[in-house]
Amino acid sequence: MKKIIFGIAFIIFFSFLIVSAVNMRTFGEPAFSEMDDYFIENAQRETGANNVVTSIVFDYRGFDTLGEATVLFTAVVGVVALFRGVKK
Amino acid sequence: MLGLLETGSGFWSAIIWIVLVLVIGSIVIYIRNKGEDSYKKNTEQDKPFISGNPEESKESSHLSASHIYWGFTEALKGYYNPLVKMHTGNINDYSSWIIVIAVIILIMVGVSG
Amino acid sequence: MIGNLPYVAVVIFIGLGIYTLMFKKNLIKIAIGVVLIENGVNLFLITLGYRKGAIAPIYTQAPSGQAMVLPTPQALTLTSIVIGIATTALILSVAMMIYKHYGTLDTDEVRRLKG
Amino acid sequence: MKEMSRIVKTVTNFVYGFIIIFGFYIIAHGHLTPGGGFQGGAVVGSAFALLLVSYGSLNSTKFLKKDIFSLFESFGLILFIVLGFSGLGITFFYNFLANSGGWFGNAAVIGVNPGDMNTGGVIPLMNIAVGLEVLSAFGVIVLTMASGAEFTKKKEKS
Amino acid sequence: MNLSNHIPILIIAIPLLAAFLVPLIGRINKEATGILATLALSVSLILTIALAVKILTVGPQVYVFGATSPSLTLPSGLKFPVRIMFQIDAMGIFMGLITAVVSFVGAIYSLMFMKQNSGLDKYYSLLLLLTVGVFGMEFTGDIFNFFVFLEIASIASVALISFRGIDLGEPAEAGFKYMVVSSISALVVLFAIGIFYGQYDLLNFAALASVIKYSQLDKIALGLLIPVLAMKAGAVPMHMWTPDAYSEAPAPITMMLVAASQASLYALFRVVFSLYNISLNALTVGWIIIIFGLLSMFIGVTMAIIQKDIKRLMAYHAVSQTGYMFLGVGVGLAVLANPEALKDYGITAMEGGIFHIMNHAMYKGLLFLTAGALFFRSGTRDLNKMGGLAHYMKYTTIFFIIGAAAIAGLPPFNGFASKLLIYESVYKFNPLLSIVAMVVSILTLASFVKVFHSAFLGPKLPQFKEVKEVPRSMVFAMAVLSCIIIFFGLFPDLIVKNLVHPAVMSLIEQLQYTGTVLGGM
Repeated sequence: MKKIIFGIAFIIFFSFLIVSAVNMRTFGEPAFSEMDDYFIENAQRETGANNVVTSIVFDYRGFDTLGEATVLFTAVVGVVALFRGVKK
Repeated sequence: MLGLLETGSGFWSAIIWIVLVLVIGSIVIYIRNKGEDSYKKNTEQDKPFISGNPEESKESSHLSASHIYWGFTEALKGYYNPLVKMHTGNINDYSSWIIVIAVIILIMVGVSG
Repeated sequence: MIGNLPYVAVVIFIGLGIYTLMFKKNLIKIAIGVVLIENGVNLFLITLGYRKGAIAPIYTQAPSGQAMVLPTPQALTLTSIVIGIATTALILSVAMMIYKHYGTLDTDEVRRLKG
Repeated sequence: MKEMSRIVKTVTNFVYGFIIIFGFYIIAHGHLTPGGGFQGGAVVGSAFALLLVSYGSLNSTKFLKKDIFSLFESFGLILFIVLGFSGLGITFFYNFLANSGGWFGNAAVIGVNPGDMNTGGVIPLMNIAVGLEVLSAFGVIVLTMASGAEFTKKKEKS
Repeated sequence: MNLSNHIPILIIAIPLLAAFLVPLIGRINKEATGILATLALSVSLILTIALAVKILTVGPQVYVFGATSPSLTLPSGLKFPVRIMFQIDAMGIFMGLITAVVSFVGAIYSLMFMKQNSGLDKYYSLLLLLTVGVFGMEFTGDIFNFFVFLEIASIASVALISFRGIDLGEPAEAGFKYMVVSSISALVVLFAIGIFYGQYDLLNFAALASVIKYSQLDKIALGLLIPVLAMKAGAVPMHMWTPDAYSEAPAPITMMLVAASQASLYALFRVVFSLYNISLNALTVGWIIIIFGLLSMFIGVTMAIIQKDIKRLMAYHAVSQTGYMFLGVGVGLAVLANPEALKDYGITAMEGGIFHIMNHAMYKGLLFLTAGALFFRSGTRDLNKMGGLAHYMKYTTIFFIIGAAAIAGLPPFNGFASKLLIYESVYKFNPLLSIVAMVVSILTLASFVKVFHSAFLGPKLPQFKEVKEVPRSMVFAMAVLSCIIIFFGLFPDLIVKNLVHPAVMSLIEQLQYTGTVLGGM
């Protein structure tokens, strides 16, 4: 009984996802791209790096990268804390 | 005045409340002190009378948690049994409920326009 | 519609992951389901960044005059991939801990906490 | 995990140096070519994983030390956040070295160019810091989970 | 350099740096780690108070990372921000104050509470990281950065929930469950971020709020964001992870988890009010949130009555109290469309709900700390095994009475003030709702009477002969929260006028939110 309800819910959820996929703008033709065009044009001048992605990762969105490194650090500390006291 | 909270249809002030409680409490204590004066301590007057039975020891008379509100839960069995059965500690159900609620909300938001 | 097939692939990824989370009874399979959803979402972000006939946004010895794909989704995907790695590592270690204490990975057995 | 056959170990001895060098190349050229700190760190971490798998968790802990990895990880993270702090004269994470003429301070040639190592401001330094952090994080995670696997196996026997 | 411009980042960065340093310190001296964590959290508490004063006097603060000036949101000649920024208004700093106080108290409490455990350096590092994650969720103005901090908070909480998993099975189980549900929520949030980005090519809350069109995709994003954020906040029927996680975590961590779930609640309100303000159908979404509130209140409290484990019982009460916040703010949202009803009772209802967030963090934190103190001395969480502990632990008993009276909404404590605001304003919206709220409050009192009777009252039990009062630092931590509760109870008008009302206004007025970034529009 519960399984049937969950199955129906899953099917409806999946159909909603399909709807969102179909309503999405056409693949390969972004409607707006001002922000990314700004990056592509000004990244070299502002950060001096040829790799626009790296200049975004470490300069424009550097704080995200700090958070991401923090996430990795958190996971490491968590794993070590979980297996603490385990003999190597 | 400090401590006066406007609640839209009235006000609430803890200080006034405390003052009122003190006043009423003092009145109650006063009335209680004017009470029965034939009462004497350390006589059999202040012993509990359990219809003649001997008073049982404190340790045995302590009521443990699972017996408190027994009547309440017993009376509401029809409500509690399905509710407790709903709380299966099964991780699949945890994630499935999220999907069910998401579907309901998606439909409501989509229909409401 | 046919232009949106990549998004449909993304949705199928995510749907598979959610199906695994809902109906599979093994903790390791549930971890795999989480990873599936992660990959689907990362694929979604990358797909959003694509621009027809464009090159990677790197100026080093690039063919000149070419359009470049949107760089932001690549940065976001990089971030979310590393976050996914962290999540997977932690979830698998917790599953190992559960196996150590319970001796099983079946979700019907791993439910001492209920009610 | 117990160690694998002699063939695997020979191939590993031959390959892992190249993998590590390739990872460091990706880290160092992150601001010019595809890649960066995370990607290079992941490559180096995969080399450690290869060593661990081929030599087994008991032997490999002789030359892969968890403490040293965690030390390097904290060092990389602290270098990263200190680079963020050092921009605090303007704003946190301000790229105070770019176009300054000093370290990594050359202004990049606008448009398509062959690429100059000495550009990018703090970006190459952050690449190195993050690469250090990621490779040691991978090392710690892999080693810890391997030893934990031994641990859980012992438990289930008893 | 003028540090006063950099307070928003220093609040985050100092605990973060301390979290990176703690493992290194732990190699030298295990005791110093707790001191370092406490110092870092006290510094960030002081900075948070300073920032709160600045915001409530000057106005919302913006901090742009990597720009040439901390307040330069728009590069020259652009209509949209390209960099990550912190955007802290009255609501954000309201939540930030809660987080700062709770984390500071938790660190002090942990000094003695966790002394026996091993791996203390990792514990304090994770505690600092959890604090950083919660702060970031509340301060950030960038939607992807919000996802990153959500993941930091989730992973740190999971590691802390299963911290005792090396010895016991239940903490690992609770950690796994919380990990799975929080990964689902985080990934769904990321999917919604992708939807927004694909439509508008923007990642900034305020810029998105200014251009959002409530198209079909925006509806789907809203329908995906509401349930997962409500789930992180512990709304019925997605609350099942709450008792597991809350009961298995160490007591100070449970207190932090309450703050973390309230940060998700804040994110939900931020999405509904600031992102889609009146563009959405306010009545429908408001009723969705109200129904969440009703279910959470009633089912939470009725499940709490039958619990045997003291921390599970309190966790179900946390669910039930979250319902009050949903109810108050949901009523405010439901009448967002018609201004006179909003002015009549909507704002008051939202004040009650928002004020209840802070009250709940305080008294529920105090109650979890008292439960931790009982566990610390008696070594059990089972109410059936407890009894007569009031003979041995005087201070803990007093603190428990204060907390229980506050959560049950007895005057003159702070729970009564916020609940009164909710009752009277919700009654004008729909009398049935406030009646249910009052019934739930009565049941809350009943179940805490049960806890008080079975844990504290009764004769001295022989197995608790050597039990004595908890150490001084834990008493101090509980006393801080008790003083806050009593102060809020005696002078609620100060808090409502100076903290809560600006927060509600900053939620309701969308133009002010977007204007801080986009400069008027």
